[in-house]
Amino acid sequence: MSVCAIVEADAAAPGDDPVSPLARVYGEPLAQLPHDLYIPPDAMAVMLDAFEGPLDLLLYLIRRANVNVLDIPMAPLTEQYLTYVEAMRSQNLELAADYLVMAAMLIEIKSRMLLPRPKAPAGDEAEDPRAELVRRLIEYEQMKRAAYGLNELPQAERDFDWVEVWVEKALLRRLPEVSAQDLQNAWRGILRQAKLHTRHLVQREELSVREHMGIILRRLRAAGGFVEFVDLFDPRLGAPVLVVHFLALLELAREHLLEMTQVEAFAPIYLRLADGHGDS
Amino acid sequence: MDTAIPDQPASAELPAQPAERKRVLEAVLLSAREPLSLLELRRVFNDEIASDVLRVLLDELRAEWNGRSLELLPVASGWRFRTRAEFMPYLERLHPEKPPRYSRAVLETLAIIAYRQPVTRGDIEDIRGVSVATQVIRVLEERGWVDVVGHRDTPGRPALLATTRKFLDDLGLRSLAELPELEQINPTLDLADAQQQTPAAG
Amino acid sequence: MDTAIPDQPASAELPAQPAERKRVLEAVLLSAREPLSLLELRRVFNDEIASDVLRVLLDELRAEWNGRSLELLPVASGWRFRTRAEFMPYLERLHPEKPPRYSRAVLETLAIIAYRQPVTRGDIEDIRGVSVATQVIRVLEERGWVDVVGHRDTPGRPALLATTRKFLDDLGLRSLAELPELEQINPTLDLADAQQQTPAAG
Repeated sequence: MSVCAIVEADAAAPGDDPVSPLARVYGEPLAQLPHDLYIPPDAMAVMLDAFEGPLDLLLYLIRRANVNVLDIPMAPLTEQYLTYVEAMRSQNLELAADYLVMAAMLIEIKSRMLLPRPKAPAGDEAEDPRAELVRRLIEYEQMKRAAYGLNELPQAERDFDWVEVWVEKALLRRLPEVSAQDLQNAWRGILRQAKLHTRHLVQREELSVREHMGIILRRLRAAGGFVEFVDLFDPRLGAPVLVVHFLALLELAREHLLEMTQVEAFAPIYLRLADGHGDS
Repeated sequence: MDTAIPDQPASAELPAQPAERKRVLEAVLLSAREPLSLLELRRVFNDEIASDVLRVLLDELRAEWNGRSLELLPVASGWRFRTRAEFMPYLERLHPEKPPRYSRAVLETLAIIAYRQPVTRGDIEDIRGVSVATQVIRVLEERGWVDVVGHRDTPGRPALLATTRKFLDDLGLRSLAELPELEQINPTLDLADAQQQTPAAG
Repeated sequence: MDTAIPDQPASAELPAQPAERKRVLEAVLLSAREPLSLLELRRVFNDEIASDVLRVLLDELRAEWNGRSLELLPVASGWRFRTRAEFMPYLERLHPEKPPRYSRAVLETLAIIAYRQPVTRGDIEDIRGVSVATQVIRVLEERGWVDVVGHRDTPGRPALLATTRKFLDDLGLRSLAELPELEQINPTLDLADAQQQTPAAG
């Protein structure tokens, strides 16, 4: 509250008498407050919203007065600032404490300016009471402009959209992978069930025979279920393959999967699918 | 106290040329998260383009994308771009999913067909001791790993199943002989014990 | 809806021709949800393409899209397609809800975090000279532009705020070094005039 008392006392004079200079700025008398210091009461709420805080308000005032930030005329600046703050207050606007804290700081600086500066250690310049304020004003001004610069950059959703084309997962049909090892494990699983009879034992050689059984059956089906014996054997495959092939043929006959017929000795031998069905 | 908002982007007037209109359609469709209906696409042009004109533009745009990385499709709720199927395997590499696995029933059935071919469904059931669902064999047939190579000349003429060349190819085998050798089971040996043995090296 | 699913898509072998490789890159980049790093893009080709070769392909692909509806952009976390600014007015017609425009409080807070990071809320208040509403920081956190990266070891252990990778991505920047340069505030400069000037480009 003491801050407010000072504010009122100080705010009484300026503006009322436009003739007497408020201050001298670089030797030039500052005769009156800038015109825009007059704030219509209705505009006060807008004003308060317009400033981002006391530093923002101070920068505005400094700009209006066209003064050097490094050489702020503290007296008129403080007067103007307090006028604003008081105007805001008189409109019963809830004034952020930050504004009042700044008011106190300005008044303190102003009074320190009036006092003789303490002697600085040899070689050092005496510190200007305004230094801290100036540092803060410059830093804030810099960040204010940086904010402006950031806002100028193209921004996702505001200035462009990211592209994200629809991907239909179903387009990729994932199939389970199976390795030969999996099959061996599956076979062991079957063994584990102990359902397997000993007659089902399979050996490596038999497997080749079984493969050729399938090959012969496919051949026969493709040929309409009927083929001449010699056509089944391609000598180029070599003796071992031919033997396996022949064993497969015998096994098929034994399992009654095909019939072998020969009209007379040395006549062509024909093979016929036992089910009589070919593809054609 | 200007709030530092940059200039509005260029105004969205109706482009005069069909080519420019297609660029607009392309931009809108490529960044849309959902299919866009004709109604919505017309709204993009402030309803200044008739639906039939728009449809022609869409067909042209679709043709322009032919053979490229995406395809423009009319779907139930409108038009949308989608990635072409041939590029899916590449996309898949970015987010690999665990491949699905076949059930034990499928694997055992496949093992029996592979090692005991040609076999009937009845044979498989005898060995596994359980009935084999049609679905199980169909899975293997659809995969192209198993097919019918004949019929056994017994009542009911059951189909004989065998593995295919594709089965060998997909498993990286040159012939069935390259399947892992099965354990030599001594008939007098307890099967459970046999299970513990290391399989003989192929 | 003609979504007939084709048979197994072709396997994803390394395409021989640069043109085909670019089609793959295009397909992958257009359908990605996030920017894709060089590392990820190499994975698309099973790491069979060297990074520098990939970079050349990306530059070429970028050039191919010049003047079209999209642009391919390198951002902080990788490469991504975005719509060109000139098409935004059309896109906005589909989304009548206004895109986010931030208050000065939010923008100044963002600038302080971006240029002075990591900072505490107290640091921000010191620079701005006013208290910072929780809401202001929450807006930035919800946008995914700012997050807490630690705590300062002082009483109260205040949270340290920093900008995120998404912040850089969304502003089309590859790193903080690409932020517009801070202006040197010339104290003797007439501030009223300075205010009217366009900020110097970074």
